[in-house]
Amino acid sequence: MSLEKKIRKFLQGPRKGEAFELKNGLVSQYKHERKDAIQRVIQAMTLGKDVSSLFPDVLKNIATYDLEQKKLVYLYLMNYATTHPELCILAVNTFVQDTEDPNPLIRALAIRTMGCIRVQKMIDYMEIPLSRTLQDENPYVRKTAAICVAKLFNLNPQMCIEFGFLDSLKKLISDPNPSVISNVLNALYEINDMYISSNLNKELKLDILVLDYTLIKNLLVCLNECTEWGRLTILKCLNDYDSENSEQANHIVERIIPQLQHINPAIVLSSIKTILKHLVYLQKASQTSILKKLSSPLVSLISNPIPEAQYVGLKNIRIILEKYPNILSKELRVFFVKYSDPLYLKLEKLDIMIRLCNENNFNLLLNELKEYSMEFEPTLISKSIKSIGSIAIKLPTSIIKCVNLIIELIDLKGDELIIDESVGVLTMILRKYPGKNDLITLILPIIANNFSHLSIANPSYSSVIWLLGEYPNYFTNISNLLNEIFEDFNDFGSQLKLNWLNTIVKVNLNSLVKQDFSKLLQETLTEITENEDDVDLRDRAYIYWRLLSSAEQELPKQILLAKLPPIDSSIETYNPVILNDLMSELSTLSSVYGKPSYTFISNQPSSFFKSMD
Amino acid sequence: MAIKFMFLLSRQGKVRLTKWYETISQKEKSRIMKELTAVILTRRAKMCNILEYKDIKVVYRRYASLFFIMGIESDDNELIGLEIVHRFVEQMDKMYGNVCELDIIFGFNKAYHILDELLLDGYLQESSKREVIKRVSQQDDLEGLDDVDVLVSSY
Amino acid sequence: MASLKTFIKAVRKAKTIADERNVVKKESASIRTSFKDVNLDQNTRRVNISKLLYLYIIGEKTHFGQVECIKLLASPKFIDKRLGYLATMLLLDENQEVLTLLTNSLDNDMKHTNHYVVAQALCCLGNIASLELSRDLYQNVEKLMQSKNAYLKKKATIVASKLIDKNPDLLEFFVGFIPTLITDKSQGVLLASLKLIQSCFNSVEETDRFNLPNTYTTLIGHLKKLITSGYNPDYDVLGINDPFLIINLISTLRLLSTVPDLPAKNLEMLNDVLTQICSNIEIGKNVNHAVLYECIKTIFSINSDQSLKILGINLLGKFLSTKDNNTKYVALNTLLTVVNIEPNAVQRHRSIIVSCLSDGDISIRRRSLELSFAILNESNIRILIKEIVNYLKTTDDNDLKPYIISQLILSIEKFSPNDNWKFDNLIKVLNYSDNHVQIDYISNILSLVIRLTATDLKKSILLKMFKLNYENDNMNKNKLGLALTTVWCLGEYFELINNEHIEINDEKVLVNDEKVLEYFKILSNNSNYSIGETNQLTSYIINSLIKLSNKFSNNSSLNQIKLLLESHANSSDLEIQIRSVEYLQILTQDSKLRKGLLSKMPAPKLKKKEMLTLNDS
Amino acid sequence: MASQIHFLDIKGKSLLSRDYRGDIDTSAIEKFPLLLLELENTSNSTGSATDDSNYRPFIHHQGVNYVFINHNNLYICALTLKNENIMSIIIFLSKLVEVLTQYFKHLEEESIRDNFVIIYELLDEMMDFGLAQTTDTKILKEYITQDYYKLIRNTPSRVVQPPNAVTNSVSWRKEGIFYKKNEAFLDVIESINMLINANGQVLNSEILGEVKIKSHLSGMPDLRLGLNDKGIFNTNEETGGSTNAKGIEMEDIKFHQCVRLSKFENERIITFIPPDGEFTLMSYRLSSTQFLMKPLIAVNCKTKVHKHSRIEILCSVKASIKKKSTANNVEIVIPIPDDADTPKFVPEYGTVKWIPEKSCIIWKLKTFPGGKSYHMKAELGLPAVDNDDNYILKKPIKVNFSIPYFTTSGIQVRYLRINEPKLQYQSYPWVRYITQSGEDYTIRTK
Repeated sequence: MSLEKKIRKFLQGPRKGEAFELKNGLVSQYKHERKDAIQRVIQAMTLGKDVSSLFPDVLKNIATYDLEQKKLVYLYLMNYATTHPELCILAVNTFVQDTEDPNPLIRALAIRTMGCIRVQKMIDYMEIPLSRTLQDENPYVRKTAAICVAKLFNLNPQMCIEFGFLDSLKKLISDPNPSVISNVLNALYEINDMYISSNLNKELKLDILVLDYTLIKNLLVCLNECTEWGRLTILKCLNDYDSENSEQANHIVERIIPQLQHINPAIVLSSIKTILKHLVYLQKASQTSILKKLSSPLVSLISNPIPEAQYVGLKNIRIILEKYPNILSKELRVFFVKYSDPLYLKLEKLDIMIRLCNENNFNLLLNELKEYSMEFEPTLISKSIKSIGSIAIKLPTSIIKCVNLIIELIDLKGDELIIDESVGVLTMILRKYPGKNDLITLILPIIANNFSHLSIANPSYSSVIWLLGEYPNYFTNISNLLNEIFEDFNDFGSQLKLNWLNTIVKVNLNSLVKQDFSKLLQETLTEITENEDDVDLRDRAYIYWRLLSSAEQELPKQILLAKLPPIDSSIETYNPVILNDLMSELSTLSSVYGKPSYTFISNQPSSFFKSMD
Repeated sequence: MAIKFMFLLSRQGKVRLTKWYETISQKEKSRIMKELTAVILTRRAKMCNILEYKDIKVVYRRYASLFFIMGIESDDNELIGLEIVHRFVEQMDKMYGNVCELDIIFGFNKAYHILDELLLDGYLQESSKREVIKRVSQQDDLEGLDDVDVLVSSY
Repeated sequence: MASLKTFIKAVRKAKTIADERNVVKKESASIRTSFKDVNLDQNTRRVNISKLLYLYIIGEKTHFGQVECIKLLASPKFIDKRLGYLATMLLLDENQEVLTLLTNSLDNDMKHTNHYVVAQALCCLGNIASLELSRDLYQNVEKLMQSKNAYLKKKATIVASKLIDKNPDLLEFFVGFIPTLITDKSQGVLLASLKLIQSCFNSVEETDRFNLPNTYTTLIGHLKKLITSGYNPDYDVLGINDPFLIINLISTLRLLSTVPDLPAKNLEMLNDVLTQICSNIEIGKNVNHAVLYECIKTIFSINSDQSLKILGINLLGKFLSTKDNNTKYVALNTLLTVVNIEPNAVQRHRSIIVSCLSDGDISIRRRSLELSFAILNESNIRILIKEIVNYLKTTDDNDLKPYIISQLILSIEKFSPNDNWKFDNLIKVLNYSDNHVQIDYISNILSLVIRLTATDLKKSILLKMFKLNYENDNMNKNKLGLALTTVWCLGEYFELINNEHIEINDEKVLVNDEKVLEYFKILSNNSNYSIGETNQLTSYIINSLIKLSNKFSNNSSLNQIKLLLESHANSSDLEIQIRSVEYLQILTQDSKLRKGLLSKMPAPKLKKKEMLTLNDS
Repeated sequence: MASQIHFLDIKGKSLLSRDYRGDIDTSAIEKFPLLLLELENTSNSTGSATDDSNYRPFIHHQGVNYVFINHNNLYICALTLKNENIMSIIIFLSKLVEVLTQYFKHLEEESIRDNFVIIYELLDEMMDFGLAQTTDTKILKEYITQDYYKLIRNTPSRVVQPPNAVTNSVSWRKEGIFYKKNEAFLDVIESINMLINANGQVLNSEILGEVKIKSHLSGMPDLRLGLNDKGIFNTNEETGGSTNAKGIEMEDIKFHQCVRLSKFENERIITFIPPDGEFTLMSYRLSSTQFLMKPLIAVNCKTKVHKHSRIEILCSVKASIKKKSTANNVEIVIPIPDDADTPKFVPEYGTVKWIPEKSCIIWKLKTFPGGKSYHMKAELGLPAVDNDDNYILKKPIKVNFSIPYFTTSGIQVRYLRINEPKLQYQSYPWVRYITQSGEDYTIRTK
């Protein structure tokens, strides 16, 4: 349509000529024009435009003394090599020449880039330059070449082994330079990972990285001389090593402890992880004193200015706390929520604070929770109220204070959200302290008064239904209530129906209840057994029904009116199997997902391997 | 054909014009625009110009650097919806004289005036190409007057 | 104060979002402060309001300017009025309290001698009429509908229909205008009157619709005239004379044709005219397709001739084979309505429909998915189910999954050639549905299993599911549907597979008490499930355990059951706690009583589940 | 560590990317905007209300892990298939931000577009095959520069060489530095964070201390820093931390990588070869686990909101520091509603300014002698029409100040010994002390 064309023309300017113009620039007789064109090609590439068609022309500019231009051409090559594999060979000469350049920067650049050209044909030409650079006099070149071995393995493991690069790499582990050593370790780790996920013949077992104590001792020496990233690699090795005895463990732990003072939180966390791993080999006494030393470094993780790092810190603290509940027993205030914290940090901090709560500090924490409950983020409000409940359940001495605080909150700002959460929490408290009369008489009237604010959409509605069955005599108008509730029965979800079923059976069995609810009971049982889809719910109804119609009179009462034992805790915990997995995967992605890695990392070979054959 | 909203979006995701024919909260409006922006900007050029979004349909079309996005009832005629969008663009092009994104940014009033003569309450009120333009221009002329109360309508 | 242009430039010049917010907030503050100035001159107010509009467009707060907009439109200057009305329509809606301040101005302006002032007021009312405004001002609208000025008449008519939508009681004041309106020679007025007809039609009870003015024949007449008349540059769109009006006429006629006792004559007329349109318009351009699409929609919603239906289906076939994705989309969409009327005709396009399942465009995929389910029957089930299951396996569109899964389960249940095939495929669906299968569909599958009388098949189903749980590390993946089904079946039918052997990842494994308990434990340790999902799974496991207490003979296994139940007796989840405490009590009873309580569950009633459409799901 | 690194705008659209390994499809990052939207939009557990509670700095989608940080409305995102060390990734990304900020002053959308060439170079130097390499700006600046032509002309060898520091064990200092006058400047800065409730009660307080050094020293000098109380760093076996004379633990002592950590751990001596120029030698923290401080600047503020018309603020402030000390540049930042207008201020002393873009008023007192107190009255208008989502104003009041010649903890520098074995020059250490407000010196409002 002509109109569209007009508008497009007006807004986008001349467009067709772009590729043409670039092409001209790339072959210009003037140096600066060529360089300018290369820059613009890279710019177009950055914007996501496909400039692969310019491959031959860009390649013509590879032989240059201008380092910047060289880097740009190399960058282009890395990006589009796979679209023109056959043309890449034209670059080989320059690469090989560059690996012999007197300037180590050029040598390293050449070998680094060669490894990134993911084209099979390239491999044949890499043998000589790679062996040369692995033995380069300059450590900068050697450390770059070490990684190139991993790149080569990625591209073609067979060739990498046949050419003997894997062996050369392993020898390089005793290099005098710590940066080289850490990159060798890095490369070996990468190769190991690739080997495991590859479909290489596993019978031909490759000992890629063998951690023995001699190596570990060397690494411990290296630890202090490395860059921060090198230290992380070494810490990973130290963590993967299993101490053979307490002496070794002790030595390792002692050498790592100074790292707790490092400014980089990743090193701090990895050090903590590694210390905790070797800690179990030590005697109880030294375990305790070392655990004490970990408290400050753990807290330091959340004083990092980057919220994302704090978040990872909090997630890991949460896991460690479950294993070592007393490790931060004195710290509570540092976890107080800051107004400027992103919500995801606030919620995590609450999780930590309820775990740190004890007899000495619960008053302080309750005051904080009151503040948070008056904030405006709904999730923070619900979690704060839930936390008040968790404290009451954790510390018997705090119950009355907690309940009073909840009452106060309902009075101050009793919106639906607060009432809903409060009712849920109060029910939990009753379930923790069943049969305590003063508590029952304090709590049940609040719930009865606020029930009208709740609808079946509120999660706490089911709590109230259960309370009606458990404490029928505390509700003055139980008959009306039950009949009213039953009117909505068809809109109930499975969970509510289960609660209702249990309650209606119980009020019928309870001899203290004077009214007769057998009609409601019959209707409920018929409705569920005949019309219900959910098999689980049907199972429950049938079991009740069969039980009620059994010959023995007292039996149903004995089974169904049995008092529930007090609940344990309302603080979520990991099950022990998962906790152990998580402890061994501290600081990794699985620590923030809260799941062991095998649940989310597939052992599939990378797409790279697939595309190779 | 009930049009629920129309908004213009630049390729960078900036909103250039919005008009709602449905009474919903500002929060809801922002949410709809945000979600549609994310979806539409990631759609490829050859994909169809119709989206199913919640219980309504959205038709959109890109003209140069601008996306014209329109929400309609799910049983409305999507294809004529695209024609309405096109008519709007055509009339803007005439009124502004080779319209471009900048014209709309700085002269959004005119775009609204055209839209208000083309649609009323989300319903197409005029199918003549000339009528809309004529009405908008005549009102433009009136803007110079000090007091309309002295004017008698000249049909 | 700077001009609007300077302000917009400043916003655009901001390099970062934070800079932009600074510029905007500062300007907004100075506008607010300026509004508080009692001596504010009209020029500055106008500049302020223009800036406010810009703030509105970029999504900023403007609530503080609402009263100012209403003040501006009360000015005698047209330039003020126009901007004031524009801003009022944008910044206010029917729910604003300050709307009451507007009534007077609207009343005055609608009585104004200048028709553009009247038009401004009408436009405003049409956009933001509240119930109250409609009550206060309907008489003004009534008067304007009788205007000689077609420009005002058309606007007033649309506003009238808006008022009826808002307040159906007002219908009586406007409905009488319809007969004269539809004979108006202005195409604009005609367009507007169609809207009024539709609004009236929709706001009266079905039984009262015949009382509405009869417009059918007149509308048909207009339609005929439009399609036969010559080129009119003002209304022509690429060779079609006023497609907007044509489409509106057709859709209005479609609506009017839904009355129960439509005279056959009327239908005949419509049939003729549709036939004429369908055979005269070529495939190719969007606007042509738009008109044809409206015709096709009408053909299949009214009781039209067989020949016309065939014509419609052929057109849809042509639509499907065009390269234009929009046309393809509407074709798929329309075929869905046709499938009940002309199933065989739609079946013919099966291969195209199925191929659209792998289209790169989600819009197209959704339509073809729904259509695939709609055309599914006994004869094509094998091929279609295979395709859709494959789609389920590969798609990452989680929103669609519950729909796909439930439809798959219903279709398999309904059209399966035999039980073996049925359960094979149901298990496949469970396996690929991760956590997206809804609980009532799990129950659906389970009730099919309960009802199955062939014990051999039951046994093989059970073994197959059990095995599948273990395979390829499935246990650690998101497979809630599969897990729940297996857990329930183990409780109910464990005896069928006790002491059988299965092959798991190339290893021969004996199924017995211990294996089942091990299975439950692994499931409980799966950290991929949310708390809700874990609780659901735990509930199923507890039920299964109490049933198994009657089926296990090994003492240590029985003890394990007791320990497992005890481990849940302090659970913070109410239902889990209740059930484990009750079952611990039951566990102490003698086995005869337990057998009675836990005997086989009777099969549930057979209920028909309706196929769903995507929009309800 | 990462397969790909991306810079993305606030909507999640990619601005610049580097693929280090080629094992993740390019379409993965194209899904980022939608994933981000999902993260922000999903409603919370109760289903009714929506907030950002589901936001996390990482996403797992179809086997790909997205780890990202947010900086200046940019996302910097790493993609990986493996269960990598997420803390390292996040710290690496923040180092990347730090380096680029030092290169371009500001890191934002525009600076990424304008400097794509050098960003690619830096990305290549900082990470190879997805493994972190050199992230020290001082070193990178030695051989990655924005001005190639100049270098080529001025250096006799063709191009610049990699500094030895890249692989040396002293990776933070190059050789051959020379100053005519050898000087070292020490700043001991203590930032005070405090959380005070509306009644003036201190809930939490901490001192964040830093010892900063500006080193103008030649050669490879070896430095040794002596602090006032040997007890500060004496390990107290009982508490596991370090205790000073008052019995207060210094926690989280963190050192610049130049400090010999094992030397400190074993002998409690701080020795180091400093980087050239400015750097932070050490940082420490004193927290309320031990004690709660009294507020240095106490604020009492009453706010009264008359809906639809105006808001009244009555504020008083007291400098609870020693009479002879003076607090400088005191700012009391009081939050007000977003839609306030027409401000009127009556300060007893100092100036008050309305900052609408930050929705606050700031009361500035240039000098504030210890023991004094002042009052201020403010009134602002409110619009007649209510804001849609007007929630109760809960934002705390923030206070900024600085107090020279004074450290709250009492820490003092006793000596700084400078020894350059080869050059043996005279040198002059200078020391300054200052106490200032930290990021979070806040007073909650009712």
